[in-house]
Amino acid sequence: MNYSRNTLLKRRAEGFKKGWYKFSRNPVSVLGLFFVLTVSFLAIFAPYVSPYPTHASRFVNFAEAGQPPSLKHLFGTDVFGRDILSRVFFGFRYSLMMGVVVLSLVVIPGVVLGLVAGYYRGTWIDTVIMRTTDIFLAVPPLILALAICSVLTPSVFNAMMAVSLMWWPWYTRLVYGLSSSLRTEFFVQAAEVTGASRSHILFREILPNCVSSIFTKMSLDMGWVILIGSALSFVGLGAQPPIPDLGTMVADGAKYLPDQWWITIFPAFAIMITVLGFNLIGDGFRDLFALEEV
Amino acid sequence: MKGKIVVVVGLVILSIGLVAWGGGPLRATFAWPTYIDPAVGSDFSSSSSLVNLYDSLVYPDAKGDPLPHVATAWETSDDTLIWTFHLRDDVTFHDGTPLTAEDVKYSMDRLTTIGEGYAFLFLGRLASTDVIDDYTVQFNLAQPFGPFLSTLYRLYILNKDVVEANIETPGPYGDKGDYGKGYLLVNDAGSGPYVLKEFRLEEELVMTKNPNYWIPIDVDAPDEVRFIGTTEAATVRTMMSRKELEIADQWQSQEALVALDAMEGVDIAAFSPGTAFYLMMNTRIPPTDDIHFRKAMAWATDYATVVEYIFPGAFQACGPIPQNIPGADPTVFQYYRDLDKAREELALSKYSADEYEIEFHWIAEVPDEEKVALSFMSNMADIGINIKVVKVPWMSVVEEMGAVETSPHIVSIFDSSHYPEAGSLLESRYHSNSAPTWEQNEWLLDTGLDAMLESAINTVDCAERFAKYAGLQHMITALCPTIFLFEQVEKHAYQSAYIDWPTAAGEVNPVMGYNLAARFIKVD
Amino acid sequence: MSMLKFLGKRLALSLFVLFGLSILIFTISRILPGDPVRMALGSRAPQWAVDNLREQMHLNDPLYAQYYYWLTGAVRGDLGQSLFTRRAVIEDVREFLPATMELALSAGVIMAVFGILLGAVSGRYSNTWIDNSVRIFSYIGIVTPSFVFAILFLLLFGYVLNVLPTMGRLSPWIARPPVITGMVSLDALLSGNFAAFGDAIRHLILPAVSLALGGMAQEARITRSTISDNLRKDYIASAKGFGVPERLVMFKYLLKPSLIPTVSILGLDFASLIGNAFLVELIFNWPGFSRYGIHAMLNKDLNAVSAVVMVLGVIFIIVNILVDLIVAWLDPRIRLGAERGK
Amino acid sequence: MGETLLEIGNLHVEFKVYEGRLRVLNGVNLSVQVGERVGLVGEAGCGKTTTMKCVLKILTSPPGKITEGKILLHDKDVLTMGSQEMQRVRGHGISMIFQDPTAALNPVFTVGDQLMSVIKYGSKGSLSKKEIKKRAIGTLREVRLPDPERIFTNYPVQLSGGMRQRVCIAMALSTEPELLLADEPTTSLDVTIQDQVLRLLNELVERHGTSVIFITHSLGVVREMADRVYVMYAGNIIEGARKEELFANWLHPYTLGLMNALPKLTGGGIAEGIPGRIPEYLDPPSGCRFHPRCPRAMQQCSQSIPPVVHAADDHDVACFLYRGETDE
Repeated sequence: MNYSRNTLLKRRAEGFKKGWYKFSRNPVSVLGLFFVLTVSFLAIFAPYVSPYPTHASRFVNFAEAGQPPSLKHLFGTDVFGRDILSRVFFGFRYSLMMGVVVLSLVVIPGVVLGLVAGYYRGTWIDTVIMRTTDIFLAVPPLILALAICSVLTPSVFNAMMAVSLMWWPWYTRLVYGLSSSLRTEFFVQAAEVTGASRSHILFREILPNCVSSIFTKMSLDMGWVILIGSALSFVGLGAQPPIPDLGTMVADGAKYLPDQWWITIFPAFAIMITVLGFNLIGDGFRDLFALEEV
Repeated sequence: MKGKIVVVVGLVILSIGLVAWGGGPLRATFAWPTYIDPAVGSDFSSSSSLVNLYDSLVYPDAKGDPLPHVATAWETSDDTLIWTFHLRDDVTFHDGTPLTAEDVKYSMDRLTTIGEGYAFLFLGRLASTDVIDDYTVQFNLAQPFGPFLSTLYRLYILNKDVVEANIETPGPYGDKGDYGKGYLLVNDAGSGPYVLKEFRLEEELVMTKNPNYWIPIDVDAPDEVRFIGTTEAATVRTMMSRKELEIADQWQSQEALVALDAMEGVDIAAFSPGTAFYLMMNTRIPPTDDIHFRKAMAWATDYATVVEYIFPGAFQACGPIPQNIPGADPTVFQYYRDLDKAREELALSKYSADEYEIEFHWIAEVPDEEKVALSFMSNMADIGINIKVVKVPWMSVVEEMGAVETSPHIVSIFDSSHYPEAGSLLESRYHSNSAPTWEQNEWLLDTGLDAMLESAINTVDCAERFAKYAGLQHMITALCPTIFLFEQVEKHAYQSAYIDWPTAAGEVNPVMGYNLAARFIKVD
Repeated sequence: MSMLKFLGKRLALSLFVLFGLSILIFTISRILPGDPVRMALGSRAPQWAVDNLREQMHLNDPLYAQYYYWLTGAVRGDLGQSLFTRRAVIEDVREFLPATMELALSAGVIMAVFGILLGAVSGRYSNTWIDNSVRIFSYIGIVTPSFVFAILFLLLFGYVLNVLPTMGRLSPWIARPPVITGMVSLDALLSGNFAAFGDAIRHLILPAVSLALGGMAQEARITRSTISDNLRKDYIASAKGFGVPERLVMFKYLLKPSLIPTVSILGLDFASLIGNAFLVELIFNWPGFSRYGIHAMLNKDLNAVSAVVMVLGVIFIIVNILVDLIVAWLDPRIRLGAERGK
Repeated sequence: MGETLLEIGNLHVEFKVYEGRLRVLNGVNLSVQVGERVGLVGEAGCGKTTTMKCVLKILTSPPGKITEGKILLHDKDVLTMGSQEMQRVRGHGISMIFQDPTAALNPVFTVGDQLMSVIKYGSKGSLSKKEIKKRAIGTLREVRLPDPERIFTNYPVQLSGGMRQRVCIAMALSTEPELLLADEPTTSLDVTIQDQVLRLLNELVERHGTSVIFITHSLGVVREMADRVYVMYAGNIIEGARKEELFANWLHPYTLGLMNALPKLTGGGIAEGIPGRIPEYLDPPSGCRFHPRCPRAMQQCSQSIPPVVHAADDHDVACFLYRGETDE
């Protein structure tokens, strides 16, 4: 039974090298990677690369409010006199954090439930898990997230919790589909015949074969989660001021359009670039692994 | 059946009105919700609507003093407990039936039973209402009440028959069912200068001129009044630039006002409506239960920046009562920014600066409040106090202020007096009865203060009453329960090129809502 | 027939899902502390009135009984009272839902028609400049939040160009058509009021388009990839090879199988469209159900929030059943699979 | 034999992909006489199917593109025909059976719908709808499908692989074409029914007198089905002869490899294949494309393309090992 796994792993390593080569040959994916790396770099080193790091927190200077883009403030200043460029850099932090936290909370339970339900397809375990996901998937995620946020005090943390609560079923469903077809595969049955433990079969035999799909979905989902997070902030149920959240910045800036367009436009572009980056990478993965169902 | 007749009559009246008169439409933007039920509504948009749809016994003049309106004359008993009003006999409701003393009593009973809206003005003070004859009504007070006449602006007279015909049972009010609340939510039962034509929740309120109004309305007064339920800056701008909007709401940000002002034919009407902006501190939860802590914050606040940059044209408040309200005392103590004094007070406090994170809630519907919040936050950072700024929608603020444990450390709110006298605000802001309402976050619950307040309000002699008001103002300021930030200058962008708005010309009515009484506005 | 069985099974599952959703929503709505009766009647209402209403709302009963009352009420159409509009939530639903349906359906039609069209053109002429521009468009469409589109359109068409109305459903000077369906444009058309119809359509354009763009991009992308995959399929080559005219091949033999993935994703896209309607209605001041919902959520109007989520759940489930039926109709593999009971 | 029905001359096809150009066909020459059954043999991926698609002009383009060459049908160049004229050629001129019947049948239309479209647009003259249906069911019966009326209303998914291929054969023959292109019609079928289908096809072709190009990777099949055999390798026809001639005197080293791959009824040895694979088309070997795998490769093989020589009567080969008359 180790035979199948070792060759699998070996093939995987080989495949990874080849995959990277193929991935790097696709200019669109590389562009996506470039966006994501740039955004992550700016987010991580925001205190060092932004011209006015103090502007991201409790700072006001009404004397310099509403200035158009200039050399001093490349993206202009908002109505509080804060440098928008600096706030966009810090805003990347919250967007990425939203994506990373939500996905890290969601993927493990989602995947485990999906594996289990798929493996026990047709039993009551399958029924319980999958009907529960049906309930969560019965309403658009944004609406349920909004509803949950509305009973909690608005904050970044609660927004993350609400989105996480909505998001795991997508992974369960994805992995369920994969694992319920994988369990009839030869290598899984071989492992079963040789008496491998259930956890071995689930996590060592089936899971590795779902990884590429999960990975692809995650990179696409980074974008979606960031979008949903920005939508929550847009209506005021997400990050609270003075946290420089991109969605909040767009919503607040919208009041000052069209004269002070820079307050809205730059954060909006920042959201688009971030989401675009993850999307392009996800597409690259999808092409790479030749996946359809993600 | 009767409802149908009303509608038909209304339609006939309406069509005649359209043919006969020629004032253009008056459209104004508003913040929702708007409640046109006289026993429910009490905020700005509701008051402005009630003023147009209903009549009251007396009407405020430009200084806020009572003029005869539906009541032609009145007298009081010697002990000032019995007030008798003589009504006009030519006032008819929108369905054509005459307004009688029975309707006045019904309106008062309904208001005090439901207990919402402006009911608090009368609750506990009014013992009963009696109908003497068709056109004479008598109020029996439980205790003397100095400003009683001024509070009667807020008794909007309902058509009893119409309400009774539309009661839904069961409801919370026993045999009165829902007391017509369901009906009056989207219908009017008044006699006012305007008739409700359409009320689309969260969208707009349309009223047309009442052609049978008992006071002749100027020909140029708007034939149709539309209150549109949005304060969205982009929408307001677009409508204003297309001349689809005559008067904009007062919630527009400074930046938006600048842009509106730049439009051709649009001017900004700025006036002092007797409204102040308060940072209300909860004196029942740590650390704002400590007077030194509160004083430290009052000393650290940068009043100048707020009035200079955030609300240009406003001025720092002097105590709890806006200066143009009768009874305001200009001599009360005013804080100014002094960090040394702030630190001294902080040293006296039993709490250290960073022991707690102070929650500062601001009203989501008023964008400029965020600027105040952030400015306050950075001010407090100077003395080491951590502020957490939270944006909260109006309805939620109202709800959380209903209980002391859910009331935040600080809420920033605009408040104005309900009748033009210092006593109104003193009571609604600091009396124990108002502690669970949105008008008080302080939770003073000070029985001594309550007694003094009641005694002041019960004083019928004006000078004596005002002296008591002054004492109260000093006393409250000394407790430092509130940071009296500034007195508002209300700013409305309006189409100066084609509307004639007395308020913009300086005739500012200090009673909330009366500046939008459409019958005094002329639209070409 | 077995198709009926398929439908029956689907409906039973939907009922179960709705039941689960109702528990979820009820739980969410009771998490929050606070007295809904006090909130409904105001802090100065007399205690006896509060007690009366409390009794009427069954708030003194244990939680499971409350859920029972809430659920049986909901089934009868009684969703409680809204704190914000102060009337029965069901009346609000009746008033606001048609506006949202009007918007969502128009956006859905725009999304489906243009998405498929763009995708088909792009797939048919893949790797040409047409294809490339469609692909760039799809990327922009997918990554741009609909509220950003809404804001940009509001500014561009409403303010800068000033060619389209930006708020509400009808200009104030246009007489409202009688309420038949509640969808203003349809009502106007049904009552023959063409001035109102034109005006209503003009009001619809901006919000519907900003709502549709994201999904449209998604549809275009999916359609493009299926069309260009299917173009390489032997059955297309074979149909052509047997002399079936090009046009017939394209519009019949290529389009029908290519629509299957597009239609299956349409349900999901329609869902996200309804979700996004929450933001777009806010921006265009569209007096719809979603705007009502967002106000309810912001104001913790819990009866209204539960109702909004439940109603949207029902709509979403109906849409998904419809989508399943359409897919089954398009794809005999699924239909026959269902018939054979797998 | 008699008249030439189809003549392919110097056909070059390229596929433009992201990485560059794939030169898939590199000058294919081939001809079919009226009534002749031609076998086209070669490994998978050598360009057999591409050649056939060019004949029907159904090559997916882009990425495919015919860069050079002619395809004459009754001395008329298919490649220069307008779409109207081409329309007439397809169906009753030439029709095709695809390798995989599952892929060749549209999954979302009934057998009847597809068959009727083919008959309607592929037959000579216009037929009424009733006639079309009658003919469609008749054709289904002809390919010995049980219960043709029911199959007419079935979707492909309801049929087995063998039945699907019979449907495809029915479709291909329903228009009574002059030339039938049969692209490995049995490869995707169960071994047990391969023979059945082949025999059916052979029988029908003989009965209708249709010319056939029979594509296969197995010389064994060719031996049964063809009058003439062409051997193809990496985009070139490398050898062509009458069947008897070829099986008696094969010339090209590649053909030798194919012959060795044939299971021998006598001897009982396991077939030996040809070492190596079909080359990459992106950067094909220079000269003879077979030279890297050729056991008898010479220096000149990598330098220039071997010309086609008449090695014997009606036997052409493209290899430097042989010097006969060069094709002008």
